Amino acid sequence: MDKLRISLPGLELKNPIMPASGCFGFGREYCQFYDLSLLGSIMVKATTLEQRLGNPVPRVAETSSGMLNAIGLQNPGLEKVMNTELPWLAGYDLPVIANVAGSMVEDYVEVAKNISRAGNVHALELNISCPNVKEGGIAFGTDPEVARELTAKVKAVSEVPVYVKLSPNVADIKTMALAVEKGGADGLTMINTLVGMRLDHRTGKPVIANKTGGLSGPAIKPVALRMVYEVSQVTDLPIIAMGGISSAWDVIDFISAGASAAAVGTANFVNPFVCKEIIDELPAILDELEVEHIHDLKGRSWKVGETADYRA
Amino acid sequence: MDKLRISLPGLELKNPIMPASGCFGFGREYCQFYDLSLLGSIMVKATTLEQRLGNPVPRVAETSSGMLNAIGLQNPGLEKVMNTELPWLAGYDLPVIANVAGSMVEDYVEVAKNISRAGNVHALELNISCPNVKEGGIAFGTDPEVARELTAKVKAVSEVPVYVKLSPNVADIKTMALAVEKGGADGLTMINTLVGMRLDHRTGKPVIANKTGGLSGPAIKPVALRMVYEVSQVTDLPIIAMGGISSAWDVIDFISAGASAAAVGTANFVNPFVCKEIIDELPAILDELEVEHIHDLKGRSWKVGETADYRA
Amino acid sequence: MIKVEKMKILSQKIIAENIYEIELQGPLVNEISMPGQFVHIKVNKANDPLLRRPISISSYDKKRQTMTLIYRATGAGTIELAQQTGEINVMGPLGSGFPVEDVKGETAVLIGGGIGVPPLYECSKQLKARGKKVIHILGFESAEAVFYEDKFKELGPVYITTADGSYGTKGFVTDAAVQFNIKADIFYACGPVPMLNAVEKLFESIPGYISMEQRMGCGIGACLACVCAVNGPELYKKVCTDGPVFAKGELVYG
Amino acid sequence: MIKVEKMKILSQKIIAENIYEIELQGPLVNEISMPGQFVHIKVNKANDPLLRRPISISSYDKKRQTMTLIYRATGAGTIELAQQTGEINVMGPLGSGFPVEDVKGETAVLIGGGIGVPPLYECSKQLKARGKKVIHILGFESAEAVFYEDKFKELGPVYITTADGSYGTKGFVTDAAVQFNIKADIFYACGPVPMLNAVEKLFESIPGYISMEQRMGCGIGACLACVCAVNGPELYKKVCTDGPVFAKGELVYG
Ligand SMILES: Cc1cc2nc3c(=O)[nH]c(=O)nc-3n(C[C@H](O)[C@H](O)[C@H](O)COP(=O)(O)OP(=O)(O)OC[C@H]3O[C@@H](n4cnc5c(N)ncnc54)[C@H](O)[C@@H]3O)c2cc1C
Ligand SMILES: Cc1cc2nc3c(=O)[nH]c(=O)nc-3n(C[C@H](O)[C@H](O)[C@H](O)COP(=O)(O)OP(=O)(O)OC[C@H]3O[C@@H](n4cnc5c(N)ncnc54)[C@H](O)[C@@H]3O)c2cc1C
Ligand SMILES: Cc1cc2nc3c(=O)[nH]c(=O)nc-3n(C[C@H](O)[C@H](O)[C@H](O)COP(=O)(O)O)c2cc1C
Ligand SMILES: Cc1cc2nc3c(=O)[nH]c(=O)nc-3n(C[C@H](O)[C@H](O)[C@H](O)COP(=O)(O)O)c2cc1C
Ligand code: FES
Ligand code: FES
Repeated sequence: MDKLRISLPGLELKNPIMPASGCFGFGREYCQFYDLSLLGSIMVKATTLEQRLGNPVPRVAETSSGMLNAIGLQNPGLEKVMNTELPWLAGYDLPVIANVAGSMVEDYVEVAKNISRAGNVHALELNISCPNVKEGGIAFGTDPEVARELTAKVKAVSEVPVYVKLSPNVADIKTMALAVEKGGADGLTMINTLVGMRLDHRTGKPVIANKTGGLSGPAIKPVALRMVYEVSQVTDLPIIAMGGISSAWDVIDFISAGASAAAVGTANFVNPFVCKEIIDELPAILDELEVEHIHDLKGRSWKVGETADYRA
Repeated sequence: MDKLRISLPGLELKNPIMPASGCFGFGREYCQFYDLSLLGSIMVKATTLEQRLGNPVPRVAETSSGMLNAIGLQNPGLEKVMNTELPWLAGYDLPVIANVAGSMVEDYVEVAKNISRAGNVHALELNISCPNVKEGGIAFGTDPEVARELTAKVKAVSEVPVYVKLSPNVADIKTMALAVEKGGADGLTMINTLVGMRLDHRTGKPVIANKTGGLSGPAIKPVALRMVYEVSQVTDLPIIAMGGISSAWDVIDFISAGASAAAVGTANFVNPFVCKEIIDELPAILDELEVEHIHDLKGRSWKVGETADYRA
Repeated sequence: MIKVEKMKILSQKIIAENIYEIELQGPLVNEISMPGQFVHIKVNKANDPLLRRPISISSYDKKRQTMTLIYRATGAGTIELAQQTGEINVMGPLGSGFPVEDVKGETAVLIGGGIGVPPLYECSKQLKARGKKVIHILGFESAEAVFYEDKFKELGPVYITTADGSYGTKGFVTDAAVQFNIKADIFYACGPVPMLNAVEKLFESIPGYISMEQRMGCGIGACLACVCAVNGPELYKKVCTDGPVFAKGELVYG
Repeated sequence: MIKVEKMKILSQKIIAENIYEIELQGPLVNEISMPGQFVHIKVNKANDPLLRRPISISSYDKKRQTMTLIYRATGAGTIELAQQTGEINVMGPLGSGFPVEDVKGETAVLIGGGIGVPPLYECSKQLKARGKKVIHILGFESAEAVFYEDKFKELGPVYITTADGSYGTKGFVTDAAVQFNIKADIFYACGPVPMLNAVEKLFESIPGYISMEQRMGCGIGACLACVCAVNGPELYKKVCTDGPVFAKGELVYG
């Protein structure tokens, strides 16, 4: 398994595969299917300062090769996550990436400060891009200056490295990446969902109660891949990529585009074993591609005639 | 067919259905399948001042429920379009929407001035959003001020109403819509393609020679629908909508979201009869929905408890 | 235990207008613990339709390792499902079903609306097997949509209602319950939300269980797509794991 | 005339490793005008895979209204195609094929590489029917990939090459042409671009035709996806309508 072992800021991982935030809860459900310790890491559901009830239903809708969701950050709140969910996860040999969300800067800072002190939280994922939070989520994710400041404030209080999750709903994602890098980010995770909508044919009204939702799944993979390709060429920050990944070959694509690791979201719903299966299949693919380590493929999409030979 | 007849600036249309630019050439190929005079209108392939050879091949790649293209505006140039293609199309009872493209403001102005004087060109579609043109296309489509100015300059010389084609690759499409409205646009067409990418699994290199391409097809419909929904609530400019339309029910969705007419792109490749079939199927759907005119459905997704009863 | 399994399609047939009955075989059946549980089906291997479809288990036979589902082919996924042969990818059994053990009283009334009828069949069979008297009130759109009347009749009396009056009593299931003065000690209901609400009101004085529908992502409690509002401190419960069956009074309607 | 038609799948079978032969029936066959034309197939009704797949017509029989295609099941679309039964949505015939009328000289050599072999079969049959002597050089990856050797043998001599030497001559088709000192008055070739380039060079002194592949959108000349560089004032031609068959010397390689 050395072929898959990687090291990123705060994260020494058995492999670069992890479930994406919001698509795996806190792992309790998926541990019925396989041993969570097999995973590289786990990005847990967004945590906010106070409990959130989330949006009214319907919260999901299907689209061609994709789905829309507007869960609305439903979560039990910082305290319960710290006292119940994270300790439960500590039973697994599994570094946790805690997804931090909020409506105001102070919320983010408060959650980050506390959750970064949980023993098994090895990194934070700053969710500045959730398209379903109304109070300010959008602005955090699309204004470079605001994103930079938020990153800096969270960095100042966090005990662990901070990854910032970028929104694809921007004209130039490179600018956003560079802004949060300036703010002190240790890494990037990308992409969050594209804002989309489905209407009920008969009534003409939005299917999702929140009206718009976040588009995820294979439909968005081309956009995610392009963004990773662009961003990885302008920054040395490691990227944990996501967006439509549902197979080991998808992971190879994202690593080739320049990512260091890959997260799987929607595909868990279709195949609860998907993360395990990808981890199992990767070594044979690396053999087939005649590379010794998955990071030998990193960025090969844009590296001119170079055989990448470094490890992260 | 009165159920489908609509009138938009410059365009008195038998029905609101037309092929989208670049997906139907100048109609010569599809006239093998049905009488083009059945169409509401036709958005012809982008025309530039000089002949363009376009990008190297491969120019297309498939993705989940979508496709990428980077044709690169291959076209025979203004003169040939004016002398050969448009006169040929004049043989049909079919108002033409001429898609105007360029690298510099002067190119757009020159093409617009001339092509707007062709007898069967009833409107221009200003292609400020083609993601595959390198010299400046991107900036026109994502900078509101630049877009406003370009629109104003083209408006000043055009003999026919000007529709501006918006790019989805922006953080806030409403701002772009309002900017071109200020510039004097008579209408909007939206959306152009999302920038995406596909890699070859084995080599890790982009499949498309241009590296990135424009994502179209059913995969992008949720994004297109959301953008029409947003824009139609902030401006009274009529919208010709496109993005993943492949059935009559898709058209109903876009009209419900706030569009006045609908264009079909990628779906023509899958089913060359698609525009005709949609036109044939719409009247029965309107009966089923118990409305007398397709515009009775316009904007019903966001109109609160209102029964829309006006006609465009 | 929840399994994800390629099950064998033994048969697939139309039993009413757009209504299909599919019989599946595989070890997953061993895991079913009560009537009213459901399975989550990937209708084909493509990315479109992407998500699984939740369908109730209508009946099952552990000896033969078979289960029967009944579904309406309406949207992209169920229409595709109707065309499948050979094998199909099934995840299940999921959720918590209709409790049939330790039921007090003699008589149960089972009330189903449309595509809510199927899970009541196994429920009725098991109640009957436990010596209960079972009465059925089944509501459909029209005569063409009626199915399983004879099967239910083998278990106990059946009252059919149709919305257009083309078969049985015209009107809603609750109308029939009133008209025929149905008395029972417990009720089991599955159907559209307004029906469930009306049933809870009508049978206010007896205990009962209702089965809810909600749009789902994961089907196992992780994504929080399928919540419904409940009375009590949690405010929300998940249809896929806490339900789909809830006790009378648990849910907040409207 | 180009038709879009649901054609009946008469049979579908594996004839070599991952290589399928499918026989289709329908009036579309009447429209075929020359060997080397292709059809554009929608492999299923879903949006994924979205686009049609271009596949050459390997042979056809106008009396029976049948045609045979041979394809390699590699990617999403062709793997899905291999699973189809019943009917399939076909658009065609498309493009301009191998000219077999008014061919000067006695002997034609037909050179195919891998999945470029199929369209040569009809071409060879028609040349033979017109009294020409036909020689075949067919290149494959390995012994497992070889198909149609016997069918071609019925028409004329066949030289097989394999890249790994596991069958026939080891090496490329051009190696065999040299080794066996093949002489002909005209050549017809279909296969990977480097092979076509090598064939054009080797048979510099005789006329010939080659069939090109390119990624396609529409398949009918509208989308400008499938261009290839040509010598001459147009600079680009479209594989789907101007080709797939081009005369020797028309294309710019590299
Ligand atoms: C616990 C449970 C049990 C069910 N049991 C049955 C049954 O036994 N027989 C039956 O015919 N139907 C049953 N349904 C409803 C069935 O799931 C939907 O009819 C089906 O998902 C619609 O899919 P489609 O492809 O036809 O429609 P589409 O419109 O293509 O569906 C699009 C998306 O919306 C979801 N969706 C649409 N309608 C519903 C709905 N009513 N409930 C939940 N999700 C929906 C789909 O799952 C899919 O994700 C059940 C639903 C639930 C939640
Ligand atoms: C005129 C013509 C005739 C052909 N005849 C045959 C034939 O007789 N037998 C046969 O096996 N193959 C033939 N091919 C190649 C065949 O079209 C591809 O192998 C097939 O499209 C691959 O689809 P997929 O679903 O397996 O791969 P995917 O990787 O899923 O394909 C993704 C996309 O790329 C396109 N694509 C991938 N490879 C090729 C290719 N080599 N050429 C063109 N498009 C490609 C697909 O059409 C699709 O749009 C022909 C191609 C052309 C252009
Ligand atoms: C149901 C659902 C819930 C999600 N919740 C969160 C969340 O709480 N925090 C977050 O940062 N991203 C959330 N996401 C986004 C995913 O983490 C991921 O970025 C996105 O879905 C793209 O990946 P995918 O295509 O593999 O699903 C959610 C996605 C889905 C589908
Ligand atoms: C092959 C291809 C070529 C295109 N060429 C043009 C073009 O020349 N000008 C333009 O404005 N849009 C062009 N487009 C974009 C379409 O007009 C349309 O906006 C987009 O494809 C979304 O619609 P669809 O999903 O129905 O294809 C092209 C799209 C495709 C697929
Ligand atoms: S469907 Fe995911 S929690 Fe119920
Ligand atoms: S495939 Fe569209 S022009 Fe050839």
